Amino acid sequence: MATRRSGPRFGHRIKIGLGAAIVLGAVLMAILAPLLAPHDPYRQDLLARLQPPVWAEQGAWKHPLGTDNYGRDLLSRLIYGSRLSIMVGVSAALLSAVLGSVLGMLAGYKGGWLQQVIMRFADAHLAFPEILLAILIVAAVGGSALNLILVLGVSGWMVYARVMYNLTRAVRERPFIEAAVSHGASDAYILARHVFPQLVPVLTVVCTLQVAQMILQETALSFLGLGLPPPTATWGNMLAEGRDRLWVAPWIANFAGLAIILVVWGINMLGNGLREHLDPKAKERR
Amino acid sequence: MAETLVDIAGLEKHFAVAGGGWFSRRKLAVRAVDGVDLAIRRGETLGLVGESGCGKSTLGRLILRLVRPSAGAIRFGGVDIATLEGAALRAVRRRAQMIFQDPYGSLNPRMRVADLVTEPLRIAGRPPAAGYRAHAESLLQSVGLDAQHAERYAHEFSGGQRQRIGIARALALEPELVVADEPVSALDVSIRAQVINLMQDLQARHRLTYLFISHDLGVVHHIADRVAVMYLGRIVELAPKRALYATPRHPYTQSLLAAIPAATPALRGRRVALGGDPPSPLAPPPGCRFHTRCPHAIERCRREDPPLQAAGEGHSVACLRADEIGPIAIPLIQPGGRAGR
Amino acid sequence: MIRHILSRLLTVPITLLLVALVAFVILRLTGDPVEIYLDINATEEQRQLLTAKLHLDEPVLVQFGLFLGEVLRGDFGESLQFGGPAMPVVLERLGATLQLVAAALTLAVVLGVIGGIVAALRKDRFADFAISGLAVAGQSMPSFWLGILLIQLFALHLKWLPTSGTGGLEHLVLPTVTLATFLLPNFILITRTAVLETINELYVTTARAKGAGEAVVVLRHVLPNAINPVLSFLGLQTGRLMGGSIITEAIFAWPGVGSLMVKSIFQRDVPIVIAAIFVVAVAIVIANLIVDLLQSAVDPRIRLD
Amino acid sequence: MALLEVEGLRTVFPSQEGEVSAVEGASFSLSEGEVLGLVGESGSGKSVTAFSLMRLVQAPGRIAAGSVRFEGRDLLSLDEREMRKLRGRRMSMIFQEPLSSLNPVWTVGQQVMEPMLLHGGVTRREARERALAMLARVGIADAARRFNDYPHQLSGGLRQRVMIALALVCEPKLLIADEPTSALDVTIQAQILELLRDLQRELGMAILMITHDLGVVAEIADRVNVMYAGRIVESAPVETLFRAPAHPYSAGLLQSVPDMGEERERLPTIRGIVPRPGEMPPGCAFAPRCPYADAACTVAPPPVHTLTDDHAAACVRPLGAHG
Repeated sequence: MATRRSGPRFGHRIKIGLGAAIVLGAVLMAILAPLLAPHDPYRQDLLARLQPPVWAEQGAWKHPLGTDNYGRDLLSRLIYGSRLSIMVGVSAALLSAVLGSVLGMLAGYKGGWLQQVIMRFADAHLAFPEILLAILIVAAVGGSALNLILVLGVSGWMVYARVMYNLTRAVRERPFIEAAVSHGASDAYILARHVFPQLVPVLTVVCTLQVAQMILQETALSFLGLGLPPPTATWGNMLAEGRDRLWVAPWIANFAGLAIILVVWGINMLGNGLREHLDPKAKERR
Repeated sequence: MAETLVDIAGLEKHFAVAGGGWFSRRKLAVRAVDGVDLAIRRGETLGLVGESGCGKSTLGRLILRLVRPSAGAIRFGGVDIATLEGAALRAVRRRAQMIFQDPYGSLNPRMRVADLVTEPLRIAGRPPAAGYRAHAESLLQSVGLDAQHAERYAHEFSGGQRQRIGIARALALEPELVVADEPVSALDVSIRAQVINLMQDLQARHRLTYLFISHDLGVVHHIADRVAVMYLGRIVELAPKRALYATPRHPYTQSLLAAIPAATPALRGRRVALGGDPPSPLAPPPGCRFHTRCPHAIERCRREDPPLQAAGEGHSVACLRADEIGPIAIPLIQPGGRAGR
Repeated sequence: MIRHILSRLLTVPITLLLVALVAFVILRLTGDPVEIYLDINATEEQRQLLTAKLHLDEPVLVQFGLFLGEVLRGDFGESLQFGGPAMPVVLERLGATLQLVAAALTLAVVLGVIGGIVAALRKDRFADFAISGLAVAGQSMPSFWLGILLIQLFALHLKWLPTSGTGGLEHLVLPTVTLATFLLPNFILITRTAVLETINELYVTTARAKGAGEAVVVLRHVLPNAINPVLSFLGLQTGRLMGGSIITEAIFAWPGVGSLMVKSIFQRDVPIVIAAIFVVAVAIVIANLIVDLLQSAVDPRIRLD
Repeated sequence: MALLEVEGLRTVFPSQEGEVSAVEGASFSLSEGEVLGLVGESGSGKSVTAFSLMRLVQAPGRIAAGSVRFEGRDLLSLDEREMRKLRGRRMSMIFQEPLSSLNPVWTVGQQVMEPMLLHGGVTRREARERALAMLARVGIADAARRFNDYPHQLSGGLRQRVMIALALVCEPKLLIADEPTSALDVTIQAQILELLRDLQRELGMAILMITHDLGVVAEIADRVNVMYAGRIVESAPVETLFRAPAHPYSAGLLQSVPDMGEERERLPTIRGIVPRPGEMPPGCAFAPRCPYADAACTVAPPPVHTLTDDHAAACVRPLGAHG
């Protein structure tokens, strides 16, 4: 029974700080892409095909991370690729957050047939692979940034609906809701003043973590050739292109993979840190 | 006799049991309140006692119309509110307020105390003459809290202080009736007395009517003018306090009083414990609901459902054999009084 | 319990109906089937004949009804690539997918549950930080890149394992590991949380107060109660697992339903795609029913409701 | 010789301000077959005391000082394996919430058999027979049928009976009962208290009855320890405590219980609130609320004043001591 400085008490601060730093860096990179990228990401240079990164034997500072099969500068493509991945990820996560939270809150607060319909639908949808649905729809309507946002946004709603539903039901049972009813408050007032504010922390956490999921899904679609059509610079496209050159130029795939894992990991750290920070149980222990 | 504030007749509330499923043919219902007639007089404190699951909390919520009755009438100040809906219902709710059992859960943790206690006024759209902030401070002072406390959040207070905040909030709308649902059960013994005294002071100052719901017969004895005893959705005995404690007529009331732990060691183990558990309110027994546990039950009790009948001045009891059994005095205190100085 | 299972069974047709609706919408979105089936030189007469044969001249609702009828009969139309009916082609590939999914699921559940328990029991110590940290990193890992990394390391550099295709057990290793990492991190974290929540329950203290040792406490009292949230999660993850198998099969050219589906999408072979969707949906539904049964076997409160 | 002797027990929990004592220097003893009430309000340290005796304090809490001698052995120096042999066999514990203290996935019978099987020496058949007999002994009417029921199928009163059965099935010398009737209705509470009283007499065991309810103490205890803010402030035979409490806190507690014998306009109260852990006043923890406190009370924790052989109070000037 040795005394231990309880680690997690400060752990969440580190996670939030580290995660936020990575996320901030990625966002800045996306915004400042034209200033940061050394080359035009789409300019082909067939004489400089498949050049390795600068630290390899034949590498040169002209292309710090080397070039791809068409001689395009990888660093520039990586920097520009962040724009689409982040924009699609954030927009899709926000779209599904709005859809899912409204439906989940309604189902949880109103109950009855509305709840039955919404939640049965969510369960059925949750059982169906979301990536499969996205594949099918993109295959049918074609990949554009807007289509990707819509498809991923719509196919992610039930995650929020489930969480918000359960939470709303729990909040609904809390005595201060009954207190508000006894003061003569209307449903709209109670939802806005008493229910929604209780949901915000969890919504923030889920939304953060979903951005990471959406980025992964977008890159997965691109990887399968169902994302934005080439030559658009996206991390998923770069991975897919790199896969065919693994023997001769493994760096093409690996830099894209590293970029994805770093950003997604940063977002996950931020989300988990926020969850620990906002967890009421953890708070009581402090 | 004082004016009647609340008049309840034939009140029933049956809750359909969730999870009965689409495939079950019989629909189950908890008969939480199952035929209650009761009048609350203006200015009195009516104690409502019974064990968990007897329906006393549901009855309190029916009177505030926080739940919708399945049948029966609730006349509040002469108007039947049993079937009101929408804005009319919300207006009526403001005339009666509730003090909750759980001082932790009944205060929104994200609101400051000043906003908590004045929220009923905001909802009602009745800004106080002095402004919300000043009014919040005077409400807090009236329940014995500091005006500076208005800026804080509920979790910064102890249980007793939170219950004071809850009381201040209930009084914000100057209600005629206050339903107090186990207001001191969650509090420590030394804090309980403070809150009970406060409730009595406020009653005198604001001429409040209390429906005081509790499982604690000791607390009810101190605060109530009249006492109603509930068992499985029914009121089985109703009497002025002194009569109920000195000459209980219903065998259930007698058993309840007998089951209270001794006030002093000298009285220990003198009484017979009531056997068995209360039956499920899903399927109350036929006849008298208490017959499965009643030491005096006879064949007739299994068949006939006894009505609540007069049994003395202001005293009524629902028992077929009340006259045969007669009042039984339960020794509640040691002769010669108690300790302390 | 029977009632519980029956009410769960009732959601099956709802799920499948929704899937049918999605499939039908996609079918219509992909363009005019007449254009796909006939080549450019077809005559107007041929077009009209096919239009009538495919009931494309009927109202949409009728078309959907006819489509449902075909689905119920297992008739998904003729494959463009393979010539014959679509369903048998898909079913032929099902074995390979099931083999991959079963192997990955076993790996993920075994490692996930063990890892989660160890992390929970060593909470806030090194083992917990290591396991939980790896799990969060694993959640952030795009599995297709993991597949590529594994190929580079084990196939290209070390030359221990083949890069793709089927054959002996050695072909199964990399796809299994890749697919398992879709689930493993979540399993670890969910198990850890479930064990931590259970271990503070009063009945665990009761077990200790009886004189039970740590092994008895964990195996007899904590685990049977902690396993239920893990099972619920497993039910929710079957869809994710099937989705993951599509990507994994694409990376390793694994001849399963997933790679068939992706290939058919590019070939515009709609009957195969629709048939594959239904096979996947039915597999998910069956998996969920099995999870339900397992849950009620573990927890008497579900069994005896 | 005393069955249980506790000396200077101190149990601490970490907090942001450093370690906070939940129990501070508790000393008491319990003879064989004696029922000792441990009374206090929430946060007084009475439950932590109980868990400390079983060495079941949940981490990160820990026992920081003191000794616990049970049947002559110092429990705090035993290794965990030796300690396990005592739990459930020589000393048992029951809790406030009978539903959450029973494992939901095992039948009642399995749970009552478990202590016997854990401690060995019986076959499954013997364990089964003894479990059945014990279930019948705690007043479960159709024990054979209930044996295969799960906890959620029983009422609250039956669950607590099952809990008592599994605690007593190995016939321990000491039962630690942590608020065993507080979650129950008053008529069921009376049944359980009567059952505990009967079993205590029959098995000759000692009971440490932890409760906030003075009525429970009056019903069952031989002696009482009153706890306040982690310390034992008074120790007395039960009749003495109710007749002539010496510590102002005990007296205030007794008076603030509504009395059904007399009608009073107002209830006597103890002013103020219990200090939070970590914000303990330097002197007597009760001084800020005490009607008799003066400067002397705020300097140092008060010494234990022995009034008679069996009556002591931790107070600078105990009530009744000066006439």
